[in-house]
Amino acid sequence: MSLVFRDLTKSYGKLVAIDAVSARFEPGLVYGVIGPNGAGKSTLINMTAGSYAVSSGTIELDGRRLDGRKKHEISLAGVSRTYQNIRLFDQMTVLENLEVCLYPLDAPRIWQEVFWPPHARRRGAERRRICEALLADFELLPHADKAAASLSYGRQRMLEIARALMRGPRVLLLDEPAAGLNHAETEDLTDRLRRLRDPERIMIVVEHDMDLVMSLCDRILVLHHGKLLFEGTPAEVQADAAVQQAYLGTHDDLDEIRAAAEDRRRQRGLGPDERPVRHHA
Amino acid sequence: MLGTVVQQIFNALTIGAIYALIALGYTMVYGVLRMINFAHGEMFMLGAYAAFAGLALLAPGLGGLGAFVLALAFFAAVLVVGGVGVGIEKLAYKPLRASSRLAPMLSSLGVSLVLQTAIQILAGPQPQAFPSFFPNLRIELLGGSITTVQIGIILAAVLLMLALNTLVNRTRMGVLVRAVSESRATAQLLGINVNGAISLIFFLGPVLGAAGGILYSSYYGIMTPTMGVVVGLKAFTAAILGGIGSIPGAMLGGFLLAAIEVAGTAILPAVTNGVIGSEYRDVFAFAVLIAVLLFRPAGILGQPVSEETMVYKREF
Amino acid sequence: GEITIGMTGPLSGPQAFFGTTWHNGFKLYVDGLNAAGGVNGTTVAYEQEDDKADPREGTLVAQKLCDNEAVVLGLVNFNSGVAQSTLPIYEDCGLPTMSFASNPKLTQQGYKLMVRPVANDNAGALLPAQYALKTLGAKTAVVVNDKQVFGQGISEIFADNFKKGGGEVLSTVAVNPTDLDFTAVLTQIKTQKPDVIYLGAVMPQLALFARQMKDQGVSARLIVPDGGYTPELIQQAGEANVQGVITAIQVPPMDASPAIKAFGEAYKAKYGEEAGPYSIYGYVQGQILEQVLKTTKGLTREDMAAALHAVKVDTAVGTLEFDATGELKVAPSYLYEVDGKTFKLVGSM
Amino acid sequence: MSDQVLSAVPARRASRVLGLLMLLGAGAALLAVPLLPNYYVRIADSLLIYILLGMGLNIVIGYAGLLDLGFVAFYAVGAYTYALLASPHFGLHLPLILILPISAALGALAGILLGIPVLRLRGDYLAIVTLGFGEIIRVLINNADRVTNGPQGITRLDKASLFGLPLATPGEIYLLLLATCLLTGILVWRLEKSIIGKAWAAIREDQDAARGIGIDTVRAKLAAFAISAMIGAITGSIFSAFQRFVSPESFTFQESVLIVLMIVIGGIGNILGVIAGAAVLLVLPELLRGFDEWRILVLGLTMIVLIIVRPQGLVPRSLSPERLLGALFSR
Amino acid sequence: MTSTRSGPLLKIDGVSAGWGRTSVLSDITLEVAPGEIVVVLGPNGAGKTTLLNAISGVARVTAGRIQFDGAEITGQRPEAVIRRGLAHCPEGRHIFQRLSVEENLVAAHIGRGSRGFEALREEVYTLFPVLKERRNLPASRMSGGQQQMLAIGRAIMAEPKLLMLDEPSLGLAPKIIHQIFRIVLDLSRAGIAILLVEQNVQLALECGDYAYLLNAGRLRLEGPARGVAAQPDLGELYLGQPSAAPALHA
Ligand SMILES: Nc1ncnc2c1ncn2[C@@H]1O[C@H](COP(=O)(O)OP(=O)(O)OP(=O)(O)O)[C@@H](O)[C@H]1O
Ligand SMILES: Nc1ncnc2c1ncn2[C@@H]1O[C@H](COP(=O)(O)OP(=O)(O)OP(=O)(O)O)[C@@H](O)[C@H]1O
Ligand SMILES: CC(C)C[C@H](N)C(=O)O
Ligand SMILES: [Mg+2]
Ligand SMILES: [Mg+2]
Repeated sequence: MSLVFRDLTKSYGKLVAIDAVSARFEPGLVYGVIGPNGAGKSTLINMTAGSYAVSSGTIELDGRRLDGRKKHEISLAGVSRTYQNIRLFDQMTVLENLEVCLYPLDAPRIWQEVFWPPHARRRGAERRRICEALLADFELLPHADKAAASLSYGRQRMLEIARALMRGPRVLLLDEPAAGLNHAETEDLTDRLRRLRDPERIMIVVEHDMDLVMSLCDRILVLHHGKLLFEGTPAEVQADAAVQQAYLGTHDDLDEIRAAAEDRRRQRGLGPDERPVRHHA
Repeated sequence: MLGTVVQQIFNALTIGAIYALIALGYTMVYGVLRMINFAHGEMFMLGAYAAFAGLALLAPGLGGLGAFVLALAFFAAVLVVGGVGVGIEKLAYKPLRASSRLAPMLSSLGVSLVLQTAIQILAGPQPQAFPSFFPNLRIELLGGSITTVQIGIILAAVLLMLALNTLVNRTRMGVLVRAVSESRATAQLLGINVNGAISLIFFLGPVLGAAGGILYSSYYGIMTPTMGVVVGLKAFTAAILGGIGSIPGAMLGGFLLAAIEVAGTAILPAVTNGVIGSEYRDVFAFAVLIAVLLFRPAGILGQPVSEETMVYKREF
Repeated sequence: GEITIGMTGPLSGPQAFFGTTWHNGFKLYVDGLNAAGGVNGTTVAYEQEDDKADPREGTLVAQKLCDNEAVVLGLVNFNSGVAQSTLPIYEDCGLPTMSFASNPKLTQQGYKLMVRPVANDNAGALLPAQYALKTLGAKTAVVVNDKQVFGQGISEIFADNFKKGGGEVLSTVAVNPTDLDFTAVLTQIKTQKPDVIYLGAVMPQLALFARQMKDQGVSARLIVPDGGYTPELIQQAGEANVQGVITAIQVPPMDASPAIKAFGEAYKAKYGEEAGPYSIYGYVQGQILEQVLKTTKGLTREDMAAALHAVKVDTAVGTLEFDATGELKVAPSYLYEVDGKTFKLVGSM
Repeated sequence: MSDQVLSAVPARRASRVLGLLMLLGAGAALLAVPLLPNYYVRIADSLLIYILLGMGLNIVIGYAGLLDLGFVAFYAVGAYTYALLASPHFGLHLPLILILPISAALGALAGILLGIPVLRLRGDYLAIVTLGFGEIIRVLINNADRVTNGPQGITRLDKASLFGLPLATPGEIYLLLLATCLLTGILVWRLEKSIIGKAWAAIREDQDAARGIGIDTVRAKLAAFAISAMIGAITGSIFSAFQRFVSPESFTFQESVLIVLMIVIGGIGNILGVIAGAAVLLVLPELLRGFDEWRILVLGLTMIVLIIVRPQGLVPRSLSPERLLGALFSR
Repeated sequence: MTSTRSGPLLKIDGVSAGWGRTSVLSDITLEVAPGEIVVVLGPNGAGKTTLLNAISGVARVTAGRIQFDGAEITGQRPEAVIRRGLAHCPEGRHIFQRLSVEENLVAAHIGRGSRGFEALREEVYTLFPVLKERRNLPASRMSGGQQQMLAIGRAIMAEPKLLMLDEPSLGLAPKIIHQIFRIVLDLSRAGIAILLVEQNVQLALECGDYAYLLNAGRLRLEGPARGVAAQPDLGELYLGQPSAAPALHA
């Protein structure tokens, strides 16, 4: 009952984006995937979700091969994802963005829906209820009838996550869900994701926001140049020198910036109180 | 037998050169605006009519033309058509830049209709003889024969293609055009004069089309208000076959399409013992096109768009 | 009283020239008729409609004429394709027509109200076949057609006649109606070395084909149908490239008789240009109309139809009368050969 | 607040009556069209045929976002189905009621046949391949002389009848077309509102994301192609029963483009838009009859101006049949 | 009140702006002095991006004036604004994916560059050696961080007097974020004024001279960066709902 990568490899011509990665993900746990830009995190997600073909190696879910299958089959097998760059159905309403996820379930009975209005009405109401519950959960209910594209960035992110949750996925893949969110919103998101934990569910989160990753994830995989550099608990990851060197940056970095900023200020000869703080309204 | 083959190759090269020349215009406009410019065939038609009118103006009676007058008339005609192209862009396409991609495409259909009818009204609807100015000598070569005009057409097309390719891939202007083609909004944010770049494209494309029209009309000795329609469609097919947006692709597509057509006319009936005659030429051509696109969905030299390539939905 | 004649034909698009000049010939005659006070006091008005040579457009126009009560006779259908879709409409509304489309099948479908005051393609393709075999001594032919109603129809008839007369048809080749380039086809034909090539198509393809034949060094004689009987053929193909090209048409030479000559001059005086290839038939149809008006019992569609089918009239192209199907009993047809800048009459029937 | 509620009740009843009256009036007007001179009835017939075609094509272009430039092929399939099965050509004289399902099935089959090779293609590549498909069908019809009688077309098709009612005059055909239009309109509208309509919309908006949420885009697209082709084919059969003559000339690429234009000018993905677009593109040229060349010029200019002024189409997307009905019955 | 600073490079006075018919910003007044690093903060949807777009002429300004380098630029087209010496590094990078790294720089240089291309390019390559390494690679092949560097490099090609950076750290690895901030400081030292929109509040205020806080399209707070950082109710202001009170300069 788990998601397994065996010697997973993805290459673009000469460039090897994922290099023989083997890993095992167990239900009930939240996995963080971190690594420098270009390390291959998104590639990993894209391969799992079937967006990219696997160059070699295998992906198995519950012992069944996922690689080589079509994207929608993988989705139906219970793998759901969000995208690094939000991809909603822009001109559809928020509600429709969710409703359409039920299409695979209703497709076999589509003619009933077209030709038998009472059935359509019943089923439509049912769908609406399911979706509205989820929307309410994500505080999106007031926006249900707006076009998805007209939502603010943060809400679009939430909607995308909500969409990924329709049909209760076994594997939830989130690619940088906190990108572009501010601190407070990120904390909100972290709480929300925490609530999505489920004993049946494997959650994999790719993220650069260390606060989120460290507080949310049970285990963290560090990718570097397509290779699995390290795997461990948040504490282990934070303590690992190689990870710091490759990815996190050190406290020295921060100190350096502070020093440089101070230096610059001095150079400009400006005191701290040049312009007063003003509250508006 | 060999003579026939050589001859068919010459035939294909000539038609292919014309297709290619027009396909280049399609590809350029498409490359920058992602728009199928259905009025491009009419630029080709306008080129012939403008040249004809220019000659009539410059040398009434069309007798005793000096090479200079000829060159002047053609040059002027090509420039005028370039200007018309720029004007059309401003009037009929520019207001639609923010709309769906279908809107400018259909606007261009309207433009093509208007231009055709305008010329029908101005110059009469029936075909007209186009004087042939270039010395049309027959040269026997490898068992086939080719005329000087044919050689001229092939050379002109190849040279223009090479020049354009260099322009787009080797010069700053090329970078400009490609940058604008990828994202107008970003180009603007870098201080690039986007409208200028688009005007340039809508000048160059029609100029190539017009040049093609003049060559074509002097080769066939005829011009008609609707001559752009079929050739335009062919050239568009060629551009797609080669991979729309790619300059060498347009060239390749043009020659390939011509080769397929000639093969459809010459080989198909021979191979099938007349069961499938030359009337199936277009079926054959489209079948090849579909087959090619099945294996290369973005044309032979086109850049395939990968599944997950980012589509920025919000331009800022 | 006044009657209205419905006129349809291609007045815009590539075939507009044919349609307009044909109609002009008719109008010329009718204007003269009206100026003379009409026939027995009946003057003639006309409603002219553009069918764009398009069958669908044709049906709308036909219905429009049908609906107009004042219209008692139609001068309709230049194109056989249009005629196929409009003749049933005229038949349904009882409007008698003089049809100008030349496909032989049109009269074989049992339409009661139409007549065709012009030779059909059977005649148009018989004369050239006989001429090729007997006068030119041709043994072999290649038949090319544009896969259109007219082009394919007439070229099949030519092929039949040619074979019946003892000739051999080496191959039948089809081209696209929109093609302007025939080099590939010609290169193939050249290898078969036919004596004559029959090209069932319309302008400007006739001219382009002739020109490219010369470019490709194909030495066979080219025979084309009526669409080629126009100075444009010589202009567009280039004089040197069309010498000896043969064309068959229902139209006598413009200097064949004093009447025709006079018509040509009157036409030029009125419209400021030479008469078109079919203008004389417009004129002849005017003459038929005059006779119909002279003989008709009344001015209803029914009466007009009866008079039209029974008409016998001396016209600029000879005495015309119709058989039961509406076909001319004797249909004049002529054969011309390009000679210098003009068409020289080489045969007739 | 409560005042409003109170006074709203009789007002609503009044507007309901008014709405019903308006609806009845519109229905009566539609039914009265055959009383007009036949020329107008014929224009109305044409209009309804194009509306039908537009509604069919709209499924592929407007709902699923696939630019199909070869739609006329399905129209041709339907037209020739009738021509071959109900004419002296093969001596078959099947009744319309039998031909319609056959032609629907053949149309759907053709739709799937076209659909399969083009599924992988996008945007303009799809457009050119569908265009090619349309041309292939036309050229095949034009060349298969023995079956289709080639360019000469098939003449003297049977006069149609349905349940003993003759369908020959423009007026009778009008009623058949009107009924077909109504049924098709309802079908298309139900499809759009149902979950498959949403699946199509998702494919249109972002095909890859649509696959990502489990939509089998291949099947959904094939369904779109098949249903739209079916409507095209049925329309073709009625057209040929009406015209009683078919020839390849009626099925050119220009015809496909005309239908696309109607959809776009009217408002893509919008049933009412199709009606508006067809009206503009068919009625305007009739109004301008007698201006010869100028009318095409005016038509072209109108097209450009309409697209520039309303690039999203004459009818706004929000104006749907249910809105319209809603507006009629409550105020 | 802003007396001690030499004449502002960018002066925004009572500007309202938006997209199409929707209005996003109202009555914004803001200044950037030469060489200064000014930080704009605010929650999602506050209008930060809209502000930068209004300045560079992409968004529509409906009221107020914008002056840059002594000239009025309100309502001018982006290319005109950019040519005056203002560079805008947009949210989400927007590099030309199909151009090579170096061609991206060329494109930027066409837009505005006055000095020779080579010299400027070398400057960029010195700042970002990794770009030089990949100069001939299509930009699409670069990782997020590298793309961000390229976007900044492109802005530098315009030799700006003022560089506007819209969330340059978005989607970047922590280590790279540090690098970006170092670069911002370096650029500032070279005399380029910077208008920085950031979600990374702590670091931004650390580096900035002056800060503005936007919420729901209005200015809520402004002051020296460190003062703002020390502001006790910063978090509250950040999240606070827009108040009905309209006056900006009470
Ligand atoms: N379609 C593609 N074609 C070629 N190379 C690609 C493609 N997609 C990704 N790459 C390359 O593969 C490597 C891994 O990219 P990936 O997007 O997985 O990185 P990432 O870890 O998600 O980085 P980031 O944190 O910046 O999102 C990068 O070097 C990238 O340039
Ligand atoms: N191009 C655009 N077209 C229409 N509306 C837009 C556009 N860009 C932004 N908006 C709207 O303007 C408002 C402010 O958005 P803006 O992007 O300026 O916020 P922001 O402060 O930059 O937020 P973030 O931190 O998410 O980037 C939002 O409601 C947004 O939906
Ligand atoms: C153009 C003409 C030759 C037309 C021909 N008379 C026909 O019946 O179609
Ligand atoms: Mg990534
Ligand atoms: Mg922003």
